[in-house]
Order: sequence, then C-alpha cells, then structure tokens
Amino acid sequence: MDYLDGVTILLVVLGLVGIGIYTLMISRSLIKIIIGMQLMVKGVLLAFVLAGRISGNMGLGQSLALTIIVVDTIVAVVALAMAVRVRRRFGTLDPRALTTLRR
Amino acid sequence: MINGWLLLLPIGIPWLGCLAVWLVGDRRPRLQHTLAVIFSILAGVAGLALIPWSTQRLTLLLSLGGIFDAFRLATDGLSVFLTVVATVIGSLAVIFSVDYMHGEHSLGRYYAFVLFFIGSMSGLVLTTSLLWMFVFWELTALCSYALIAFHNDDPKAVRGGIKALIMTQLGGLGLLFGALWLYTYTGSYDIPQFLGSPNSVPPTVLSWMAFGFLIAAAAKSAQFPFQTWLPDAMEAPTPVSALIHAATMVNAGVYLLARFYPAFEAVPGWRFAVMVVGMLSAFLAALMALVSFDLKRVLAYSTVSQLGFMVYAVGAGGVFASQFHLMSHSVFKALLFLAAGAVIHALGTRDMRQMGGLGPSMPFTHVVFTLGALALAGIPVLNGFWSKELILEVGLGHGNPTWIVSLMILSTGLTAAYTVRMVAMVFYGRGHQDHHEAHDAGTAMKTALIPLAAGTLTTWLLLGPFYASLKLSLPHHKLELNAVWEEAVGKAGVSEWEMTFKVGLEILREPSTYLVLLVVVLGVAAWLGRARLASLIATFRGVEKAAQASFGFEAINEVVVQAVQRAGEALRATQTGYLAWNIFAILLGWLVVLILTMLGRAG
Amino acid sequence: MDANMAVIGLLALPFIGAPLTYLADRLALRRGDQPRFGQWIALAILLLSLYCLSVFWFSSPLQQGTWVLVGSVALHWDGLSVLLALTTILLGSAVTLFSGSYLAEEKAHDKYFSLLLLMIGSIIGLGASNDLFNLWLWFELMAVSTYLLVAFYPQEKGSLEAGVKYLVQSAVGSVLILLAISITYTYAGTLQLDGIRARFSDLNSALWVAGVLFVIGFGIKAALVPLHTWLPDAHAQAPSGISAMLSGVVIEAGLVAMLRALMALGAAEIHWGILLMGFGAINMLLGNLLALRQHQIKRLLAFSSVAQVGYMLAGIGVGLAYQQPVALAGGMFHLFTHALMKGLAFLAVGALLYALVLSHRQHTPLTLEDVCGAAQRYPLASLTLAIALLGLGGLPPLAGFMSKWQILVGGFSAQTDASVALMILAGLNSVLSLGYYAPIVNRLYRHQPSEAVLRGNPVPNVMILPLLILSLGILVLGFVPSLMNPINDWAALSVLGLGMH
Amino acid sequence: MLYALIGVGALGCAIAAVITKRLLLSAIWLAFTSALVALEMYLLGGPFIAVIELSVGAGLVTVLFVFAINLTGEENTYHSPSVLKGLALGCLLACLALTGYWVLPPTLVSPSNPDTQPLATILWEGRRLDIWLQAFLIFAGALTVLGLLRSAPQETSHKEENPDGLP
Repeated sequence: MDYLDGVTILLVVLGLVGIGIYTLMISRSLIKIIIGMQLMVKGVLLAFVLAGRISGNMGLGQSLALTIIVVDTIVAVVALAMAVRVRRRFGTLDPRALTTLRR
Repeated sequence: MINGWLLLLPIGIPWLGCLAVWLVGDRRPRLQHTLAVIFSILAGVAGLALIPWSTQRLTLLLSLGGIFDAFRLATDGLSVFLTVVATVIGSLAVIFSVDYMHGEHSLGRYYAFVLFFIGSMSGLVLTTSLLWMFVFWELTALCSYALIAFHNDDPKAVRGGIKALIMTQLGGLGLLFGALWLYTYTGSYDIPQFLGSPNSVPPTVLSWMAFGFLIAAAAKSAQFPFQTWLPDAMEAPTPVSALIHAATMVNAGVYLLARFYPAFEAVPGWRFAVMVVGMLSAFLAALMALVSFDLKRVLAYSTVSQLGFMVYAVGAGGVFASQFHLMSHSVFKALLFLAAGAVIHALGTRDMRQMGGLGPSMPFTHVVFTLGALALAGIPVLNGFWSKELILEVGLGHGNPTWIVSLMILSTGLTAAYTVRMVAMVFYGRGHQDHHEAHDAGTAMKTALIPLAAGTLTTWLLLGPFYASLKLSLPHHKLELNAVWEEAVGKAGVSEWEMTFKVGLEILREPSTYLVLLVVVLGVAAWLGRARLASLIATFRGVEKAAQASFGFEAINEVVVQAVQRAGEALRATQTGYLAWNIFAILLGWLVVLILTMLGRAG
Repeated sequence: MDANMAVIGLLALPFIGAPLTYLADRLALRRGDQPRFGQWIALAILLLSLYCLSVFWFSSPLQQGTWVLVGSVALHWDGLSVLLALTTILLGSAVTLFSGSYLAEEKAHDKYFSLLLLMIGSIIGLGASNDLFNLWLWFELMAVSTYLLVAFYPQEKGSLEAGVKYLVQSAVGSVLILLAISITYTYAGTLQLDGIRARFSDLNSALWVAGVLFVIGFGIKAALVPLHTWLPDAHAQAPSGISAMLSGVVIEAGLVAMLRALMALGAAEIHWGILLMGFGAINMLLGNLLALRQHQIKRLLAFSSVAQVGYMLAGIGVGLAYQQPVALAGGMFHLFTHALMKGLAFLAVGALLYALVLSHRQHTPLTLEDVCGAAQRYPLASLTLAIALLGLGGLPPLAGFMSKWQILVGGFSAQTDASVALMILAGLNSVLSLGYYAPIVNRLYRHQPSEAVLRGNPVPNVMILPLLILSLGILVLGFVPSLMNPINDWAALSVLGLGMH
Repeated sequence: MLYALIGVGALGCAIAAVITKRLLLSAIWLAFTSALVALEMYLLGGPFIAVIELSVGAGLVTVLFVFAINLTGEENTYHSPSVLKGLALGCLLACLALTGYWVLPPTLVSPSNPDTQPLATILWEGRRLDIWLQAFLIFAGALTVLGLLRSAPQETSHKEENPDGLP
C-alpha cells in the first residue's frame, strides 16, 4: 500500500460518512435513516482498518472494528425496533411526522 | 473566645424561629403568632445585648478553606447599630403583624420569611467577609421577594416581587464582581483588611469596584436609576413594607457605601457620582411623592427620597450624618408605615382620595402618624430635623458643589410639601361616607407604635454616644462632624451626652439651619396656599405628568423586559422539532468549530 | 479491602446487579405480581458501590489515584473518575428510591432498574477509562442503556419521538467520535490517553481535526448549543427519574468524556479551553432565553440544563485556557451541585406529575398552570422544588450559588478580558434565569389551587424521602461549600494532568 | 488503483442505497456496499474483519432490515425538494472537504512499533474489557428491543386518533 492508496481510502471513508449523514437529513423514511447510520459506520470501520494498517498493528485495528460492528448492529436493531414502533403508533415512517415536540 | 458565639445569636435566633413557625404549620395560627413574637423579641434582646461590644471588637471566625475563605463575624459601632435596628424594629413589626395579619392565609410562610429576614439582615451587617456579605445581601433580597409576592394570587404582587428580585440581583452583580476582584488581588474577602490597605488593589480595578458597589447600593436602596422597584414592592403586607422596604433592607445600600467609604474615597469621580445619585433620587422621588395618590406609594417615594439624602451624605463625606439620618429615618418611617398600615387595615384601601377626615375616628393613629410626618418634614425638635440638618451642614462644607446642595435643600422643601399633603388628605378635610365606622389601631398595633413614636421624639439624644462609638470603632473612617464643631465639642472630658447638646447648639447656631427651616416652611405654605399659586403650579403640569409616569424609568424597564421576552419567543422558532434540521445543526456546529479552530491554530 | 479491590467492586457491582434486578422483576411479572424487588436490589447495589467508593477514598493515597489493568486496557481512578462516580451513585440512589412508586401505574417496568444500573455502571467506568476506544465503548453502553428509558412509554407519541431523535443524533455523535479516534490512533499509534498526551508537545493538523470531532461528537451528548436539540425532547419525555439522571449525570458524562479525549490532545489545551468558553457563553445565553417562554415545566427544566452546562463549560474552559485550577474545580463543583439540584428539580416535578397526572393513568405534560397552588396540598414536594429552582437560579446559601461563585472566582483570577467578560455574562445570565425560575415558585405558593391540584392524588412518602435527602445536601453544601473541595480540586488537577505521579 | 476502484464501487452502491425509492432495494444496496467495504478491508490486510463484515454487515443486518421492512411495510419515500437539501449538501461538502484537507498531511504513513501479537491474543486478552462491555451492550440492547416491542394494552385505544401522520 502506498501513500496514494491511503489517500484514496481516506476519501472513501469520508465519502461513506458523508453519504450517511446526508441520508439522515434528506430521507423521508426512518428505515432509510437507519441505512444511513449503517453507511456512516461502514466508513468508520474502514478508517479503523486503515489506522491499524498504517500504525502497523493490524490485530488491534481488526479487533476494534469487530467491536464496532457488534455495537453498531445492536444500535441498528434497537433503531429498527423503534421504527417498527413508530410505524404502529404514528402510522408512517416519515421522520417529518415526528414533530409533536418543538419550540 | 467563647463570647464570639454571641454574634451568632441575632442571626440564629430568628432563623430558629423561622423553622419553628414553619414546622408548627398553618393549622395553629395562635401558636404561630405567639412563637413569632417570642422569637422576634428574643432576637431583639440578642441585638441589644451586643451594644456593649459596639466599641470593643468581638469576633468569630469559622474557617471554610479553599476559595471560600472563612465565615467571619465582627462587631463595631456601625454593625451593632444596624443589628439593633434590624432586630428591634423587626420585633415591633412582628408584634404589629399579630393584629394586621389576623386571619390571613399561609401565616407560617409570612412569619417564617419575616424572621428569616431579620436574621439575614443581622448577618449582612455583622459579617466582615465580603463573600458572606453577598450571601446575606442576596438572602435579604430573597426574603423581600417572597414577602412582596406574598399574595401570590395577585398578579401585581407577583410582578412586583419578581421585579424587586431581578433588579436588586442585577445591581448585586456590582457587589459580586467587586468581591471577586478583591479576592483576585488580595486572596481574601476580609473587609477590614481591605479598608486598611485599599491600595493592595490596582487603581483601575479599585475604581471598577467602587462603581460596582455604587450600582449595588443604588439597586438595593432603590436609588436612581433603579428606584422603580420600591413603589411596586408596596404590594407586600404593610408590616413588611415598614420593616424591609423602609427601615432595614433598603438601608443596606447606604450601609455598603458607608462601610467602604474609606477605600473608595480617593477614587476619582466616585464621591461626585454618589452625590449625584443621591441628589437625583432625593429630588425626583420627592416630586413623585407629591403627585401620587396611593398612600403607601407616597411613603415609598419618600423612602427613596430620604435614602437619597443618606447616599448624598456619604458622597459628601458625612458618613456619620448619613448613619444618623438612617437611624432617625428607620424609626420615623417604620412609624409612618405601621400607622399607615393601621389606616389601610381599617379602611381596606390605599387610595388617599378615598380617605379624609379620619382624625376623629382614629385619634391614636392620627397622633402618631402626624408625629412621624413632622419628623419626616424636618420640624424641630423631632429626630428627623437634627439628622437632616447634619447632612446639609456636611453638604455645605468640605468644598462640595453648591448646586447639588441647593437642590438638596429644595428637596427638603418638597418633602415638607408632600408630607403636609399626605397628612391633610388622610386625616383632615371632608370625610368619606363609608368610613365613619373606621376602627382605631388594635392593642398589638398600639404596642408596636408607641415605642416608635417615643423613638421619633428621642433618638436624636443618642447623637453623642452614637458618634463616640462610631469614632472609636471605625479606625479607617476618620470620622469628623465639622472642623469647627470638632473643636467645640471634642474637648477632653466632655461626656457623650453633653456632646449631643453641644452639637445641637452648634446646629442651632448655624445660619444655614434657618435657611433650611425657611424652605421647609415655604414648602408647607406652598401646599396650603396651592389655590393661590394655581397659575404657578400650572406651569409645572408637565413635570407632574412626568413625575406620575416616574420620569420614564418604568417605560425603560418595560422595554428591556419585553425585548428579552421577545428574544426568547423568537428563538423558540429555531427549535423546529425536525430531525433533519437537528442534524443540520450538528453539521453547522462541526463546520464552524472546524473553521474557528483552524483559524485559532494559524493565529 | 484495599483501594484496588474497592475499585474493582465499584466497577463490577452495577453489572452484577443489572441482570439480577431484571430477573427478580421479570419473575415477579411472570407470576402476575407487581415488580417490587428490583428496586431494592438496585438500591442495595448502589449503596454497596457507595461503600466501595468511600473505602477507595479513604484508603487511596490522594492526588495519585489507582491504576487497574484489564488486559492491555487501563482504568485510571483519579479525581475526575471519583467525582463522576460519586455524583452518579448519589443521584442514582435517589432516583432508584424515587422510581418504584413513580412507576407503580406502569404494568411492565421490569427492565427499568436493570437499565438504570447499566447506565450507572457505564458512567462509572467511563470516568475511569484510560483507553480512547474503551472510553467510547463505555459511552456507547451508556447511550444504549438509555434509549429504552427515554422511550419508556412507547405507546406515547412524544416519548417515542424523543427516543428516535435521541438515538439518531447519538449515532451521529458516535460516528464522529469514532472518526476522531481512528485519526488519533493513526497518528499517535496508541490509544492510551496518557500515552498520547505524553507523545505530543505539538499537534499536527490531523490531530486538531480529531479534537474538533471529539468536541462535536461528545458535545452532542453534552448538549453544546447548537447540538443540544435532542435534549429538551428526551428530558421532557422520559420518566422523571430518568430525566433527573439524564440532566444530572448523562450530559455531564458526555462532558467528562470530552475532557478526557481533549486532554489526550492536551498540547492544544489553551485552544480547547477557549473553544469551550465560547460554547459556555452560547449555552448560557441560549439555554436561558429558550427556557424563558416555556410552558411545560419539564421542558423548561431541560432548557435550563442547557444553560447550566454553559456554566460548567465556562469554568472548565477558563481552567484550560488560562491554567486556572480554581476555575476547573469550580466547573467540577458545579457539575456536582447541578446534579443535586437538577436531579431534585426533576424528581420534585416528577412527584407532582405523578400526583396530578400519572396516577390518573394519563400522560399529559405538566404545565405551569397545573402546579398553581400545589403547596397547599403537597407542601414538601413544593418546598423542595422551590429549593431546587432557587438553587439553580444561583441564590445563596444554596449549593448552586457556591459552585457558581467558585467558577466566577476562577474567571476573575485569570485576569484576562475574555474570562472576566465571560464571567460578567455568567452573572447576568444568572439573573436572567431567575426570570423563569421565580414565577414557578410563585405559582406553587398561590392560595387558589388549580383544578389539577384539586383532583390530585397523594404523593407516597417513599417518593418524598429522596427529595428531602437531596435538599439537605443542597443546603449543607450551601453553608459549607468546602466539604467538596478535596474532590473538586483533585478532579481539576487530574484534568490538567498534574499530580498524577 | 484497485483500492480506488473498489472504493468508487462502494460509494456508488451507497449512493444507490440512498436514492433508491424502495426500501427493500435500498437494504440490498447497503448489503452490496458492505460487501465492497469488506473486500477493501481484505485487501488492506484484514481477512478476519472482512469475513465478519461480510457475514454481519452484509448478511445479518440485511436480514434484519428485510424483517423490519416486512413489519412496517413499504412506504413511498420520495424526497421532496426542500431548502434543507441544498444547504445540507453544501455544509456537508464543506465539512468533509476541510476535514479531509487537514487530516491529510504530506506524511500519512508512519508505521511505528509494529505489533506482532496475534489477533486472538489482542482480542481475547488485551481487549477483554471490550468483550465484557459488548456482552453488556447486547444485554442492554436486548432489553431495549423487548421493551420497545412489547404489546402495550393502551395502544388499541389510541387507534382512532392514529392516522394524522398518514399522507
């Protein structure tokens, strides 16, 4: 791996995080928002593997990434459960319906 | 020294009483009345018991450590005097309340806060740590707020209470920052140490402190430009007005200025600013009192005006004169307020236009009220006369600006005019139909009024001893009455009581005294002959209008409050509740912080 | 029991307790009973933790702390950890005591105490973690254990909505933190906080970016304006005990985590300090202005938390920017007193909410109108609420005044224009905040009770007890503020990296 | 070059996941992204994590999504134009550009103290605290999901006032 590859992967990391955050803002379905959260974390995972590679400690990078995957999956499950609940209670998944609390 | 713990009594006893009254609960009002009276009288005794220590220093120091320094209490002439005022007038107000508050709701809350106030006020004057002075300062503000808003169902009372709280707090920031600066430069909050060496603080900071304290004092003593909260505070039950908003708490500002006078005396412009603040308050408030129709408001404006005299006196270099007037004013204003309370209690209204002709039906109240009014107007030989003369004497000497003292003398004339107007409107003239059965003051009320009336006649006799004790116990103040008098009265072997008479004679010998008396007489005459002066008065219509609108200060308050409220309301629109915008806000934060940090890094 | 054992006990107890609590409550529910034992198990666990903490305090050589090594991950018990643990356990105990009756109307609250213990345990661990990634993991555990607690009434729209917003915004924060950790690790080659700190005497631009991401990522949990938007929703909708925990310790835990991460990048601490001072100013001002016109009491209190975090930020910021341990200690002291006061405020409001609304099996929010005259029927709940509110407003001699005072002393001692100006702003804001605290107190003490109060049910004594305990703490600290000095000072020194070895 | 190719592929799949209107398709695009990220990881020298990512990220999570979408049902997810869209994009791009610009100094690669410990040791020994915490996270997550999905008795009574969120 050379310098340029590192740069490329970093751009991919930022790209994935960016696309994820953008999804959170424009999406009109909670499920899609959770997909956005997943995308962000994919980027971060890549960043950790890259960090492990650069610092010469692939083992640590991988074990951290593994932990992140576990945690993120739990968060996704919780979020999906909440989305199911929202669908039942609000009758829609549109986050823009979630504005009973404001001002 | 075991005696140091004595100092905790005037604070502790009322606070204990506060707890006791609150624990008794509102189901046993008789017991509450009794307990409150017992504890307040005990507090009064504790306060009086400190008098022997007014010249020797009695101290108590409880170390707290860290930046909180220590809890310090100490006696000197000034603090003992004000403790006595707080506890004695406090107990009289409590006794008065037995009749006045009879059958009221939430007596427990009332008495608890009154007793809490008495303790806090004693603490405020006894402590020599600026941190704890601020603590007690705020505590008195808290009690004042709670008692003004005692009738919580009345929106006017609530507004008045919150206004008083916020304005005094706002001013209190001056004291707060002053204390912080003091700590920053000296590493302690010890007041005597600071008074001894004010130069331990750099000159610019010292002047910040001086003006900060002036702001705090002005807010607490309802001086220009913070005077507006005091009239609104009149929603409080009348004994509270007498105690807190006439006799004690509002004096705290004057006390502050007097206490720190030696440190700030040399700050350029400070004395002048104090004089101007005092003069403006004295003069404008007197005008407002002249045109107001609410009995308690007239008294409130008159309090502002008289406090203006005291503040002016401090600025003019007459610390003793200001404290002496404070003593007189506490007594006669408490008397006036409590007597007014008896009237209001009997009639159920505060509007003077609804009164009139009450003299025959309330003879006792009539006599004591008039006595207080004469003292307020500065008629000899009542206590108000002597102390006011002292202030004006100071103003004429010391190279103080003459135009300010002229306005002060004019204010004494106005004082006389509104006093006569007040007494005439309440007790003389055509009676109102429905007030013929107005009952005179009850027993408890009389018990409270008689000592005050006696005091109004006699407290000026204390001039000599009071002066001696202050002079002995305030080493940094370099007190003097007047260079010429000092020679006449200060000879060795002259006893303290003799001194009273010597000073009295000196006052009577001064030509300026007669000038002031002439102005007072003119003021009285102006009110009595107002029909003849109609054309002259007409030219002052504009002033009257402006005075009734309290010279626009209410409007300024209102604008500030409205602006803050609007800002709060407008900002709520930013809380859209949309998840997308919330995340956008995060992004925005990220961007801004990123840019700022990088700029900071480059810079 | 020595310091080491005490610390391990402190870490392990909540995690042992959590499954036990759940089992006990679950079994009761299965038998058709009300869950009852969970509360007491949780309380016992917390009291044991408190005992462990006190053993640690008395047996550990002060100013030095204790290291515990689990594998290659180190936990360092220093002043900051002790302060956070103390705050969490104290408030947690009060909340546990309070919550049993509060939830009586809820059929299935078998998970409540278990999650509460997990949250407390994770905050205790978070305070001690010396490993950047481990820090994030504790942080995430804290977040996950609060999601259900915020969305505790999933049949209520508001509660669910608050939960969703909280979750999504937390997730964003979490990703930013992870990004920052990966950047830091890339350039530092280690995850140990003290290792990173020791390695750099100057930061390269990537580490600066990492610092910014730490500020934003943790700042979401710590409710820096404008990242605070989840907070009013979550605090207002959660059960009152949880509101107390969220306001009292969770946002502070975010702050502590941020401090830990930033201090690893301590080479730029002056800049971080100035940044936090800026956030402090914005937080105070906007928090107060937004609270000014709120009608729902819990939402108002939530916005006031935003403002109160501003004071902590001001103290901490001045402390870092101008190397003032006094200001830092003031920030820490305010962290503690705020937990007591805001915890008390939320619990007292919770007691009223329970009496006026929840016990009627309703879920409407408590408005200012509802509490009018509450003192007539609920004297103790009203009195404690008044104490909490006035303390938050900074009136002496309540604890909140003393902690603000210490912050102000720190700011003035720095003797710079910026710090003094910030302190003046803090003073003005304190006065402004009375503009919304005082009217609530006035309403409580009206003579004419509102309809809600007239219909209200009595408050169980067991709910009043924690209120009294917390008020006592507030009063005692108001008169003897120096009781907390040793812990605050130690915490401040720990943040500055002084007195470690 | 290979990194770039796969990276662009992953980004493309991610964009597809975002712009697709059907949720199910979106989830599948997410799975593709995941797979490509896993491939990238493999190439970077992390075979272990690549496998995990492939099985969990592309497998398990997709199943979860499909399951959830079945429960909630497909819903029309047009992106209506809003002020936010452009603003968000601008702000986001600025953030990412600045972050990327400053994270990338001239010397990116600095392999210091290469650690040769095997992964299993690091994971099970060195970071065993993390493993414990994961266990508790799973516990907390399970409780949360149970709590969220329990059927509440009150819910039926609220049904009437339900459809205010429906289009």
